[in-house]
Amino acid sequence: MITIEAMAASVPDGAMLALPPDNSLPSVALAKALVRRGVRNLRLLGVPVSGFATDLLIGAGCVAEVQSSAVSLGEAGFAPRFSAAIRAGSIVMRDATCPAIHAMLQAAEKGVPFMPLRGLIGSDILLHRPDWKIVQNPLSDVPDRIVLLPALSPDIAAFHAVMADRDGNVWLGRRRECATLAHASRRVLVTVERFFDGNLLEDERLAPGTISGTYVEAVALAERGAHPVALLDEYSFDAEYVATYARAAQTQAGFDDWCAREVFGRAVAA
Amino acid sequence: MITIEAMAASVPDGAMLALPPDNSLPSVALAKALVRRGVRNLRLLGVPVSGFATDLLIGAGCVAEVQSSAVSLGEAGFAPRFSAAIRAGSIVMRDATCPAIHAMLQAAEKGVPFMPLRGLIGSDILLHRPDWKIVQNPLSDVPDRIVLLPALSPDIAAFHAVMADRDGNVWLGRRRECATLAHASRRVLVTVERFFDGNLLEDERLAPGTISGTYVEAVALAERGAHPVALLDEYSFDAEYVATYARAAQTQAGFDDWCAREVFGRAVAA
Amino acid sequence: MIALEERLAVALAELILDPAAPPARHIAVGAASPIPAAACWLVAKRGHPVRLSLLHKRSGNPFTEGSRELFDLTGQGRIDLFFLGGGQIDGQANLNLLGTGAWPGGTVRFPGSFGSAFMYFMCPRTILFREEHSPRVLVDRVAHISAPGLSPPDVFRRGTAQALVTGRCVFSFDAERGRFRLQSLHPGETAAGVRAATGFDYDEATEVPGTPDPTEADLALLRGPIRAEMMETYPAFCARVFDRKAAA
Amino acid sequence: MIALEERLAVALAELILDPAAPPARHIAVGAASPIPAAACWLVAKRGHPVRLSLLHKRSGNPFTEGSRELFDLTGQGRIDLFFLGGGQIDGQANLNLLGTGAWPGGTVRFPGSFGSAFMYFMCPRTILFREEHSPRVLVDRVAHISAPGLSPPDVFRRGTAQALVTGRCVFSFDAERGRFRLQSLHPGETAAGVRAATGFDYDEATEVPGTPDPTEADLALLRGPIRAEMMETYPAFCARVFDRKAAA
Repeated sequence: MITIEAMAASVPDGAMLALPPDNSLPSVALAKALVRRGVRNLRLLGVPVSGFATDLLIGAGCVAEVQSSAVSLGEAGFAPRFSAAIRAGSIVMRDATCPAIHAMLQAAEKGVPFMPLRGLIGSDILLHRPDWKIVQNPLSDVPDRIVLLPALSPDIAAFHAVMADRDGNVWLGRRRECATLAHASRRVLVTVERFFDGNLLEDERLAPGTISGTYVEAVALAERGAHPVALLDEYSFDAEYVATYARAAQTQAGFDDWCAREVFGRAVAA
Repeated sequence: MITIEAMAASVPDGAMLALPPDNSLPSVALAKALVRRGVRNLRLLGVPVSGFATDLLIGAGCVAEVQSSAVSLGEAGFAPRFSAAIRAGSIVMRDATCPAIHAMLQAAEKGVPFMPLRGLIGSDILLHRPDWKIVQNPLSDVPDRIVLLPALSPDIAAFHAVMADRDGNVWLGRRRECATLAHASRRVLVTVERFFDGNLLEDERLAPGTISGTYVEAVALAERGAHPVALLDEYSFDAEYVATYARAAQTQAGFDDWCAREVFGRAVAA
Repeated sequence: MIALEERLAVALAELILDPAAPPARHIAVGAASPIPAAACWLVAKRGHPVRLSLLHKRSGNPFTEGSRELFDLTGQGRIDLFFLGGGQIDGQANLNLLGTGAWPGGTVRFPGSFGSAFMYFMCPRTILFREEHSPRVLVDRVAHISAPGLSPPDVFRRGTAQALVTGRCVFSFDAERGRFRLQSLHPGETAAGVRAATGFDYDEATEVPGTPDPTEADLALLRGPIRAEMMETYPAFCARVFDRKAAA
Repeated sequence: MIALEERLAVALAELILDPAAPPARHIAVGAASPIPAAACWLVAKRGHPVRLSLLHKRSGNPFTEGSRELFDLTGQGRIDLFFLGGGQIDGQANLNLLGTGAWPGGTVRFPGSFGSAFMYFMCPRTILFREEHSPRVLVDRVAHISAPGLSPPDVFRRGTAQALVTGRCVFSFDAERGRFRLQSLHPGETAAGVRAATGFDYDEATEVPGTPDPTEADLALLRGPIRAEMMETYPAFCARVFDRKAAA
């Protein structure tokens, strides 16, 4: 276990940082710590879409590029600092489509250079992805074009789990899509609600929702570390907190005030 | 819930039947019921290798073809009825290699026509798999040959889980590789130790080891349905039973005696 | 009083149950789609055997591999029907969820394509749904295509748009001709009014019927058991639409 | 008395720790490999920081996606070392796990290739292990290649055989030359005896050293804590090898 500030310090400027969306256990606690550390030029990857933590990092000036299939605050509407940054041209946006991001990560997970995917052809997304290539299906005798997507290995993946044991195993229940992300990434940083005294993989009931410590570089304790996002049956989505953010972040000044209070203020008070 | 005899009756002659190996929850109970039903010309798929149930079905004359990466009884040695059938030329053997079988099923799981895989080139397995094709990696500028494997959708997948609920959800703990098999297969038949009163997917502790009823056509109760193979922490491998089988099945006559006793005898007694 | 959201849910339910369309045994609903979700629940609560996979359901979420499992399910051909919207939708049923102005949305940026560039190809049926019906949304030609309505024969495709439901009307989509057709008008709308509010050309009969009113039975289902099912995922929607009705 | 299995485990451990080879931080052990498993445990119990992934461990098995996870781990480049055997092994380190006679093994059928046609390419190091050392097993040219020892430059390959350990000796493998070299002889073996028992040609020094005896410390580890670790997965092996020792 390391502190969350030490974890944030281990993320270098310019890293490709992969984050799950608001319904799949992003570590908002780490995103806030990254804002406090003042990280710069992150290349964020939404797996497969992006939410609250991404807008926060953009607003704080930490982000150079976003690769994602969508950036949104869900019921709270468009992501305001993302929208402003796109209008200002201050970040590079690499649009994708959800299953393509999954497939690129699965290619990295399997150690293959590419993965095919149906769909996509005729979408303008393809025009802006020179790394995605249309080929004739080599196994078909009839005309059948298909897209090949290159393997994608994020420098760092970060998510929030319920618990971790001393072997670095982490439990996140049914949110097993984070396992694929962990397998595909070079480094995996996990924040957790609490410590588990024992080995999660030795327990037949807990093992299926456990990601092996093989893939995990570091774990930090962060109570309510997904907040305002929901964490399984532990706590629910804090819609009011996100709505307040969405209103405040309509302007950079409003964002800055919010951030001083919610990101720096709490850190000082803690 | 249906009876295991009804489940066996639903497997048509000639079906491609996929079975996990002896360390990954095969339904030996269903294999025995298939022998009793007298199914013929099964095309068995080992996911990715084959064990006790496969040798049993071959010995009983139920099998026309085996596609697998190995057929073995583990510590009890070579699979005797498989070896005899290969010598006699009475079954067709389609050799594969483990990760290729996983990749073919994952292609079917994703709805893509093929999946690439490293390795393989230079193996004589390729000479006997006209459906596996070597291509130049379309995303590489340098010479880089790679194998493409076609998607594989078994007609039926069968495995043994710990429990099932009334929605057809089944729990098999850390043996989540069976989920990929379920996703890739047209029909999924599951035997279980017991019924679970509730919804497995509503329980955060059980959901991660649950395969959704979406994929499951039928469930049958079969206590100790994996025996002689181990079932998680429920019961362990019965090495003596398999060793006894291995000795008896050295000859067809020995197999037939064993089968009369262990497959038909118990059914009569039950 | 019947809320527009309730009318739209019932209109979507009728399209789901259209006997001329391929069967909808398993329907998936993606992010932030309370009205399509209500429509699916209505089909189910009327007693039709349909499986619903709600990606954003929190408790008892059926997916143990997150959204990847939804896309894989669809790739397998197990999802019969999906719903899509768009910041812009054009007369060939092309969708724009990306934005307007210079790429990637220099004038207005929409959230992004989500899974549309896959789902639209791989589902046998898609029902398009966008409440706002204006020339800004329903355009002659979308600024950017996140997912095309039609594909050439050498591109694998299981289906395309069945229909488009807006706050004013229901259009059906003829994939052969690549054109929409005005099918029914919601109360208070006229054929001329819809024509003026629509940026693309479309077909229409000389007499366009009205979209039928929800039955009392449907309204009771929506405001009772369906509201209960949806409260956890869409609390704001339920409070706004159903509780107002309950109070009225 | 030292059992041959114990000697072989110690010889394998020395190869794992070979300072000239790339580091072995994570080693995987596949099906039915008690002696390689014992060697890995020995490395770990001596205090070296190594992660062991034992595919067939029942309680606490580290894999939640079965054997696919092992192959994926290896594809990711996270597995540094694996063990392979063979019904036949030839002088270019080609492996035959398939059989002899007409395909697919009309004379003798071996169980099958398992994951060899992938692991042998994708691991930086493979240690070949086959206890039987006879001209039947160590052949000039395998009847069928399940996995080749060498690959042309246009085939992605991370590594190949580091060495071959048999019941008689240790061979190292020179991938540049595509040849084995006799490295050490187990007690009671001679260079001439090994030459006669080997169906392929190989290099050897004029003086071939003996394979060192296990130390008392290693034997204590094998018969104590390592036996305890292995009992669940390999009960027959532990009873045969270690309990005999305990009784002696």
